[in-house]
Amino acid sequence: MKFSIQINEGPYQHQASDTAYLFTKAALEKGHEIFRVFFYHDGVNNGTRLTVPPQDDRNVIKRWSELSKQYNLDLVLCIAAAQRRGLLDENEAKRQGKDAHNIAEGFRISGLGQLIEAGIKADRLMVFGD
Amino acid sequence: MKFSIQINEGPYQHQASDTAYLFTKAALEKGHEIFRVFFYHDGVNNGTRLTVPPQDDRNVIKRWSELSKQYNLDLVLCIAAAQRRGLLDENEAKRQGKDAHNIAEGFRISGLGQLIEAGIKADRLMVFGD
Amino acid sequence: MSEGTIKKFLYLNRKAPYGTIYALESLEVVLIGAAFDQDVSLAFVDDGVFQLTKNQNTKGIEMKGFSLVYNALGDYGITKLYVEKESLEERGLTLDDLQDVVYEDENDDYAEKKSILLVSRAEMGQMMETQNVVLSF
Amino acid sequence: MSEGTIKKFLYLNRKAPYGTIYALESLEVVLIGAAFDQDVSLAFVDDGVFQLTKNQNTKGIEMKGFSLVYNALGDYGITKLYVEKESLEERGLTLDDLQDVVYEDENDDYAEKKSILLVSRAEMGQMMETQNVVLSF
Amino acid sequence: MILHTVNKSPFERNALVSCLGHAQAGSSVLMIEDGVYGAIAGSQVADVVNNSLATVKIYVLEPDLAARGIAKEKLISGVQLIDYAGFVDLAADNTTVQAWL
Amino acid sequence: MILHTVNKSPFERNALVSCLGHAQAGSSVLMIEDGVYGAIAGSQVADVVNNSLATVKIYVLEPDLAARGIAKEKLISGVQLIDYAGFVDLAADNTTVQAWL
Repeated sequence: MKFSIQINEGPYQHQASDTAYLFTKAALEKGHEIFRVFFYHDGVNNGTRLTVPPQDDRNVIKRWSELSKQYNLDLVLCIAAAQRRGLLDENEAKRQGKDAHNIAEGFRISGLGQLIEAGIKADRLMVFGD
Repeated sequence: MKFSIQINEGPYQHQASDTAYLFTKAALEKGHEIFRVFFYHDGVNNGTRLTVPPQDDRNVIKRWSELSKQYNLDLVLCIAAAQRRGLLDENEAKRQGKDAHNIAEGFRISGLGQLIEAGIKADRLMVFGD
Repeated sequence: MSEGTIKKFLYLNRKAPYGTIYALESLEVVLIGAAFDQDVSLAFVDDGVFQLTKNQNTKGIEMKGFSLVYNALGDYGITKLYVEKESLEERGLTLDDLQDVVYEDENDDYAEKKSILLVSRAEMGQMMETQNVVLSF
Repeated sequence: MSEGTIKKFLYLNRKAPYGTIYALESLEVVLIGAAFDQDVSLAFVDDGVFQLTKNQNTKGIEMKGFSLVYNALGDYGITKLYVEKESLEERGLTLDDLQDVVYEDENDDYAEKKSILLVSRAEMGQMMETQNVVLSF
Repeated sequence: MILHTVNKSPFERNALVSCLGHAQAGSSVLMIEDGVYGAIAGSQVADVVNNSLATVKIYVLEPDLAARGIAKEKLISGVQLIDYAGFVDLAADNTTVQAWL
Repeated sequence: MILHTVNKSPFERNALVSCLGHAQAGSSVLMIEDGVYGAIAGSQVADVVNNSLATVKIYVLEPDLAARGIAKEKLISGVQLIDYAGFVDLAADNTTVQAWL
């Protein structure tokens, strides 16, 4: 079965990204396919490579990057939500005249159409948020 | 009278930072002093210079930077909260071995002791959050 | 479902506007989603009914108002806005407190029709069961 | 208030742990704040009482558990944990469901004493009125 | 006395009801952000608010009310409207401010 | 049929009660995150949950329950415990998943 995942909250503040991660991992381990993980609202904050969580805590961002690598996951940050909140890749930084970018490995930035497509193409859309 | 302000949520997702800003501005315009604005939890996300909000919307971050300049406001991001969420100044970026930093003009990063001090030194502590 | 199939998309709106961004960013998805030719419904349940109040004026809080966008949804082919009666009543509201959202029916000589469908909680629950994809805000 | 004055600091905890970070980051402030020699009280009201449950095991959700830190607060001189009776009852809990938080009273030959003060809603409201600085989480 | 602030809709969360359950006679409660919906007459929580008005002063932040399109005529009588300057005054005039987040 | 997910404490927010008010007979409700508190017997919302059990299947995500230190013995009888693998199965076995955020 094909799942799409939507995440509406950033790392650490809410459990949404943790739950989504554990659900996604469990689905993959059962042999299901993950069509896409779409990060919306504050969810885009899951895509920053600048975090330095405490050493005795989980690294929410790194965990997504690694899962993406292992299973070739499509991790998409909504561009409109990302712009509001200060998440940029190299291209966006150039285009917006910003002097730095902060997107983590395995994530890409794209439009809201990717969320609709995720809803159309997958058998189930799972939403995790506040 | 001396006020301190605590902000617990990031820009745009919650109204907390907007309300805190309008309260702070109103207090300053009435001749009160703002001892410190302390950004905690997701509130640290108010301190990123990488945001590009829609042109027809307010720029929450820039507004804080400008108010800080006008009134010499002390805008402090909690270091522990900032590390979890990927907010860094140049020093922190170096110390943590990160290749970029993203803190906006007028903000500084410091410890939680600054919040306690803000509570002790001010006549009133105002908390804005979710 | 095969590629060309039209899915029933439900946008479930349960939050008030302005206090959080969910209502605004939900509307942004609806507008983008309209280009995908799916069968779209919007549900306004619980505090979601506050999104549709008349006379919203955000000048004093310096935020972008977006309530007029609901009335433009008809132009995007989005004409089913389910509003829950019990949710209104619990909040001391009636339909008169809401905008009069309308659309022009191109299948009926562009007659102006109401987009807001006032339904009971029981009907809302039944409508939910007919959907394929639910986006919650 | 002059420089040397001790203020009454209240940490108002109204949220459950783990679903959001407020409980954990509140505790981090409490620990740092302990160095400032103020008169500190913690209030556990509404879902805040869930922070003190026994036997929290976070292994299955891969988050850092922090419930044992409450029992270490006594070592930081924080010995007043007000827990609201009505909040427990509404949630189907009794004091037996909570940890037995204790401290050693250095003014009483290090006798072990209870840090948890079970109070009624009315008493909690009165206690709140005696505070100078309230940090809400 | 305490100035209590409530920024949540009383239909979504328990903050307002909990606040009113703790507020002592003579204290003040200010509804801001989505909290302003608590001032609507005839709602599910209007009775609780009305009863509290006997001992507690209740204020609503007018800019937040206007943003949400709630007409003044719809409010519980006895609830007072203030602007941001009034919010600052309330915070100064009370001895402590307590947020019900 | 729908799998409804509820991730909020029913004592703080109205999500669980609203969900149960809309869930049709035969559908499933899964409590996750702070939503698991809704399964505690003898609480303020236990009657609503109990009544729903006549027509709706109610599940609790066990890892979230364990994290919060709520013993299985404290749960409303009839509520079923599942793990993340069971969560995936529930999502697959129902035709739609609806989150009550």
